[in-house]
Amino acid sequence: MAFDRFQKTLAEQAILIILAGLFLLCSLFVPSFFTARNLVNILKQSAIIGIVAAGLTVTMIAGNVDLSVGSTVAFSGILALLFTHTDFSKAFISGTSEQNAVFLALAILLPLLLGGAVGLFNGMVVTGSGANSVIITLGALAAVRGGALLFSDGKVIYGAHNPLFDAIGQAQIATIPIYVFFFLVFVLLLEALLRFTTFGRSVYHIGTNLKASVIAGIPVSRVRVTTFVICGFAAGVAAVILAARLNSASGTTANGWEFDAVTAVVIGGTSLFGGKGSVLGTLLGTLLVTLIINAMVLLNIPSPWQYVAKALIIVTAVLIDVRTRKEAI
Amino acid sequence: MGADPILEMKGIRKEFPGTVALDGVDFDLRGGEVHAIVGENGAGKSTLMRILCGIKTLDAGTIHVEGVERFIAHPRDALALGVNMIHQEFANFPHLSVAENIFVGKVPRRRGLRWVVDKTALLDGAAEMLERMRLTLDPAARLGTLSIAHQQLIEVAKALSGNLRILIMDEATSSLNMGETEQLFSTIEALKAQGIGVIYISHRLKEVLNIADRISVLRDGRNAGTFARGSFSEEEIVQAMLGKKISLTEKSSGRKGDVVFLVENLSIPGKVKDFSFTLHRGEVLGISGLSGSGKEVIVRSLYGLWPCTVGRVEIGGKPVDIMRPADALRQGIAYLAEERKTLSLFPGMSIRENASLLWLLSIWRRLVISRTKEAATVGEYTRRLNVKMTGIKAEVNSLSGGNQQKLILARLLMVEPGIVILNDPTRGVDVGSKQEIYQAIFALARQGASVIMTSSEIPEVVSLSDRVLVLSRGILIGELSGGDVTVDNVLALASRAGAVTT
Amino acid sequence: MRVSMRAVIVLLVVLCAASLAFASGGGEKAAPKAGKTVALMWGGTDAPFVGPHIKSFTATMEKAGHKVVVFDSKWDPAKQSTDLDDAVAQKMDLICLVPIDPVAIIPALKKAKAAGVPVMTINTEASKDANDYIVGYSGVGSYEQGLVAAELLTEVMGNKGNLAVVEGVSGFNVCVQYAKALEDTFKKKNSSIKVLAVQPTNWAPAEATKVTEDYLTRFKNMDAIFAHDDYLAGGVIVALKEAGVKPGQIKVVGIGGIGDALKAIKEGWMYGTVLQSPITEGDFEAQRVIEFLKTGKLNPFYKIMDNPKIDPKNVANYKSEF
Amino acid sequence: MRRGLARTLLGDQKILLILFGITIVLAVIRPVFISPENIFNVLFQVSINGMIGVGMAYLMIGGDFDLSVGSNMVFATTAAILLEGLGIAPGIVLAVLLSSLAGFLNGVLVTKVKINSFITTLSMMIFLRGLVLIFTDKKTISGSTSALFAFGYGSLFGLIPYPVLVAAVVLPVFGFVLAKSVWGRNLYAIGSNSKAAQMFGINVDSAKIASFTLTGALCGISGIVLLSRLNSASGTYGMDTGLDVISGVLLGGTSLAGGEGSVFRAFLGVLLLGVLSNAMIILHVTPYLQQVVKGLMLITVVAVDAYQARRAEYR
Repeated sequence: MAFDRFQKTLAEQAILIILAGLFLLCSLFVPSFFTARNLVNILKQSAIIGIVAAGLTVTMIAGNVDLSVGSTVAFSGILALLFTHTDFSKAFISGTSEQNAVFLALAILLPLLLGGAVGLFNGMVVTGSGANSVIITLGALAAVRGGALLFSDGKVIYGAHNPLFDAIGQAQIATIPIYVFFFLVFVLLLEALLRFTTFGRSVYHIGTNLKASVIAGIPVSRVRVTTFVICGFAAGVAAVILAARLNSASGTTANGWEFDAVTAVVIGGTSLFGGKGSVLGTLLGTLLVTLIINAMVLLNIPSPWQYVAKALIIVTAVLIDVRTRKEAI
Repeated sequence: MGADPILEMKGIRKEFPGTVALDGVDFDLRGGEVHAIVGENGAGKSTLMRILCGIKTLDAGTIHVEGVERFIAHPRDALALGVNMIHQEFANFPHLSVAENIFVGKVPRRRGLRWVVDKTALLDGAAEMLERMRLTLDPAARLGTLSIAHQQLIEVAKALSGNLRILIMDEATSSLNMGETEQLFSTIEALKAQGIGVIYISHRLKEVLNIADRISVLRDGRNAGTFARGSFSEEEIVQAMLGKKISLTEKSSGRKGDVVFLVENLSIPGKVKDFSFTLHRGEVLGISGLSGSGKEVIVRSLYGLWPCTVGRVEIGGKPVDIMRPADALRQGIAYLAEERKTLSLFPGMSIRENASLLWLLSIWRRLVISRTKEAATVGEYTRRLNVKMTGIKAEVNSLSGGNQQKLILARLLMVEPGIVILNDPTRGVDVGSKQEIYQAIFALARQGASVIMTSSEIPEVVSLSDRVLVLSRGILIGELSGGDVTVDNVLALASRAGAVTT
Repeated sequence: MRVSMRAVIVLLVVLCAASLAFASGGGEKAAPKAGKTVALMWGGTDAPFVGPHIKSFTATMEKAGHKVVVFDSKWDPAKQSTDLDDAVAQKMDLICLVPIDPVAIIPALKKAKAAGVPVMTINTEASKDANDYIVGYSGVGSYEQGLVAAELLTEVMGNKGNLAVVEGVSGFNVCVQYAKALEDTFKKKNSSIKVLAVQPTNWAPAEATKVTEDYLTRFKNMDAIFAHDDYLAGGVIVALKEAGVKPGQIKVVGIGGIGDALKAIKEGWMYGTVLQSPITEGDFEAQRVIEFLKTGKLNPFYKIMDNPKIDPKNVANYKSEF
Repeated sequence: MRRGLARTLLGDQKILLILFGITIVLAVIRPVFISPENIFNVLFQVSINGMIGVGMAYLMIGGDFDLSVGSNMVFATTAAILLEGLGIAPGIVLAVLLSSLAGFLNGVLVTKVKINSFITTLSMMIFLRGLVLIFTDKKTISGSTSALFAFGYGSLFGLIPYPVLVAAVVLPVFGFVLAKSVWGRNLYAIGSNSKAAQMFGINVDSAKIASFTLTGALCGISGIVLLSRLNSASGTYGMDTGLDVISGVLLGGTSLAGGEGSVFRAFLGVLLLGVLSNAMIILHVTPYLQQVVKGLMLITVVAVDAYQARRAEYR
């Protein structure tokens, strides 16, 4: 999907129609699907992974992929919860109240920084060496998860139930958690970044034709690295929210999220080879996947059959999408 | 030459959504003749040939090959009939060896083990083909490592290697220099002798005139006359193509202003040695030479696309350091790359997005794009360069090659550069657009910008440049200016031996 | 920004060197002359239970002057069987193995026995057929744990009502055992407890939350939730809280007895759990190993830790140590 | 075709060098590393991923990849057990055929229906995983201890495990096919420029479908080898196989973009990963660190290789 309206809408409509169709079917035939609570649940269940997927979309439009997001969520989450602990802060300084405030701030900032740092590392290596991002970030996936396990000593890290911190994951507005709103805002922000800024435009140019972008004088390395940083940062954000919501994090947190995220992005119509895609599409893709699972649980389908059904639905969805767009995504 | 045609296409019609690409076109080809097809981009040449090769199917009309009506639905059918095409966009395999490229789709198989490639036969066959084309290349070499020109010649060898009755050459020489072109022509003569029919498509009229036995002109998907050799002048052809007279261009005065760009002792290991020059305001400076002279790498390195060592670089009297394109842009240098498809275009993105690229970068710090201003600027410049399009939101691939090139030129001009570097600005561009591009270049010079240009066509360099620097194997051999700028002088210098010591 | 690859490469090489140095350094614990070397083969070392277990196991062993080498089979039975071959090839004095899969490991065990390297299964039992090839088992009985959990459930549910299960991983041995134990108990007590649904979570609390959210929507009449471990139970409770469910309104039973669970029981969010302390267990098993290294045999062949149930009545007696 | 000759050698040598380096260092500080048992353990460990890696190489050179290999392998194991009733041999053959069918389906979806390999094979991965869970009823099912057993644990001259022998046959054979056969060379052409390949009369779709089917078949064979070792099957087997194999093959220098690579290089990559983890086990590196080291090594090797390749363009 490029920016110019008529191209964009077609591609997005496809997935939108599929989503709408499925939604309608579920509302009609799935017991207690179309209830306020369940709809909120679907949003909740999409939001956190959705933030990761949204960040990943930017990287993928630039023609790269970041498989280390899951590991980053784990590491950042551990970091966040450690810093909510006053006893942890005591390790540095006697935890007086204002110092606790400082540590609360750190609990939120450091995970984001870590995420950004991992992204920066991936970006530097990929752009610097010209290596394939899949293999590089596969390496990062292992390394970061290992790091997380080392750092947490293989234990589960619990939050200190610091009300301010927990609010990030638990405060609600009209029974809707605030992070759901944050998720939607985040998506819109990234979409705007891609659509209306020179940076965003460059992302599409680079994803479409790297050589030509270099010749045109786009600061290619800077832009590509930035896309990785955005992705890592998004993972950091997701980590903070998840940690605040569950108040626990471990080296196994977010195992395999990289897959779910990439799936959502690709279903959302972003090309695996870059140049095409949009964050809104990813939003729809994420909702689609969540909705499928949610519906199947509500239908009380035995879990093994859920696998089979999920697979079939994903293929069909993408198939319809491909057909409407007359091109393999 | 055989009198009765080996190919007859009658009443060929092809519609694409919205346009009629071909409207009842007739075309015939005799064995052992070269029949050229000329016409503006979008006149239908390529479509006609694609139909003949089975890449596209016709809506109406008949194709007779050697008197038998044939239905060509798939490339395989065409190949089976001995119809081979040398494609304008490279249809080659950079990862494969020269030999495998030549025999792709028809590799020799081992006797006994049909499913196994006969490596020796492959290499020998390839060596033989290369021999026939007087190319001294290693059949086992990886194609990607060869020069564009050699890759193009391999395309020809590819066609020769198969069962060949009809050879279609679509812009086969667009990336060849004169020497290589001569070589190709001698190959064509050999083919004629074997009674093979050649369909020759090129925008280089001069070539067409001296290779073709007959020339058919297409305009807007219809026949616009067929001329036998010697029965016409270049102007007539051009007129037939455009359907109107065009004034061939006059070089701009070439009065020099002060020095805007100075380069001393530019060296590129193994390619160029101590190349120095000055560029004056309002001047068109040509850099010429045979292939391997290093002219391309020089212009690339001037724009920061190729690592080089430089003694001194000054722009407007101030020393500058150009390490990469961004630096060059900041110094007001714009660059037009030689390969349109791979190095300049962003297929799948809109005309707007393709055009406004540099303009946006030039205001990089003003982050948010003002779509209205963008549209306005794009509109203005595309009008100025007379880019024919349905609208700036259309996909860039919907434009003809010539218009694409004009669009890219517009992209450069939008940032009002002080220095414009043009690397083969009219490669694969039709006559009409060529003229418009020339006009734009002169206009640029008149407005006080300076132009550095190089081209695979020496005549083009000559007809555009006020001054020409001639290189031979990486060494600056001489400089021609004013009246001395003639094709013969350039060739004379270019073929003089220089030696690069690294 | 220009990425200087040289810098990046230097950075990478430094990182590699550092971690390698750290690795070999961290890995090397010079064992005293007399000390024996024992392999501790966990299915995977990333699970929260495993970290503390390895720590206490190793601590006890090193106190006794022995050396422990930890294996990680990434929860892949195939890898575990080849890892066992590795351990055998390294001529360990004893191999303590946590079978990922009760059956898949048997052939490898045979081979180990053939090679004369003793293997003791710990923490999780292999299938009975394995007994000819191992020197003994010590740890907990997953099935027995399941029975205790089932007991907790029946007593809190009054032997009737609707139960939803938040499963670890479908097909994972422990989960299979739990399911079996529940089934048997309910049959024995011919209770009318109905299992509404079983949904896997990949042992991820976040998944447990999702699943519970959907359960709450789906089943208006859900009386209790059985989470396959306390970490999952934690995820369950998050969902309950968010849905505005009152503590105790839906009874939650888990397994493990982790700090958060004890807290939850005190607050009424959980009804009960089954204690399985990685620390005590690690020590318990290490003691058995030391015994074996001294005497060359294990008796009894089986030694299973008891898994006391923790419920509101006795929760005060337990302090959160992990 | 290969990259420029010099660089091919360099590329391969780099991995070989690392392999030699590790071997020598380990041989000195941990002699057990070069004990025959250990060597053949490593070879066995890489034999399964190696065989699947062959198929993956075919796919990636043609410009595709397959995430479903792990599930497909277990699928074969399960099928073989369930079909034991028909007698061992027929059961095995059928199981391998079923896996090949799954691969074939992947191929059809990718080429004819034009769904990209990621979505196609990801779905196939989930789908087969589901089938296995259904057939095994979420438990571990075991085969009647059978002749397979003798195979899985038997070894030639009591030294070379039979599974290794299988790989030792499969790899060279399909290495040769890829390097020399018309099909193989066509794959290189397709991966290099699939539009052009079509244009010059190469049957792109059937070539790709063939590679997918081959991968499926190799998964089937690996599944049988697995069965001969574990004599059981459950939905939890082979979870990471897909990514492990892909990273091995990538490490070997076969690009995801297609057009370059070879079975030999794919195997080198898989082997390096295998040797690396074995070395770290023998060095008694704690598991968490193993991951970190492995990841960083992967990044460094690939990055340096790519960097040199890029530098070479300016010559």
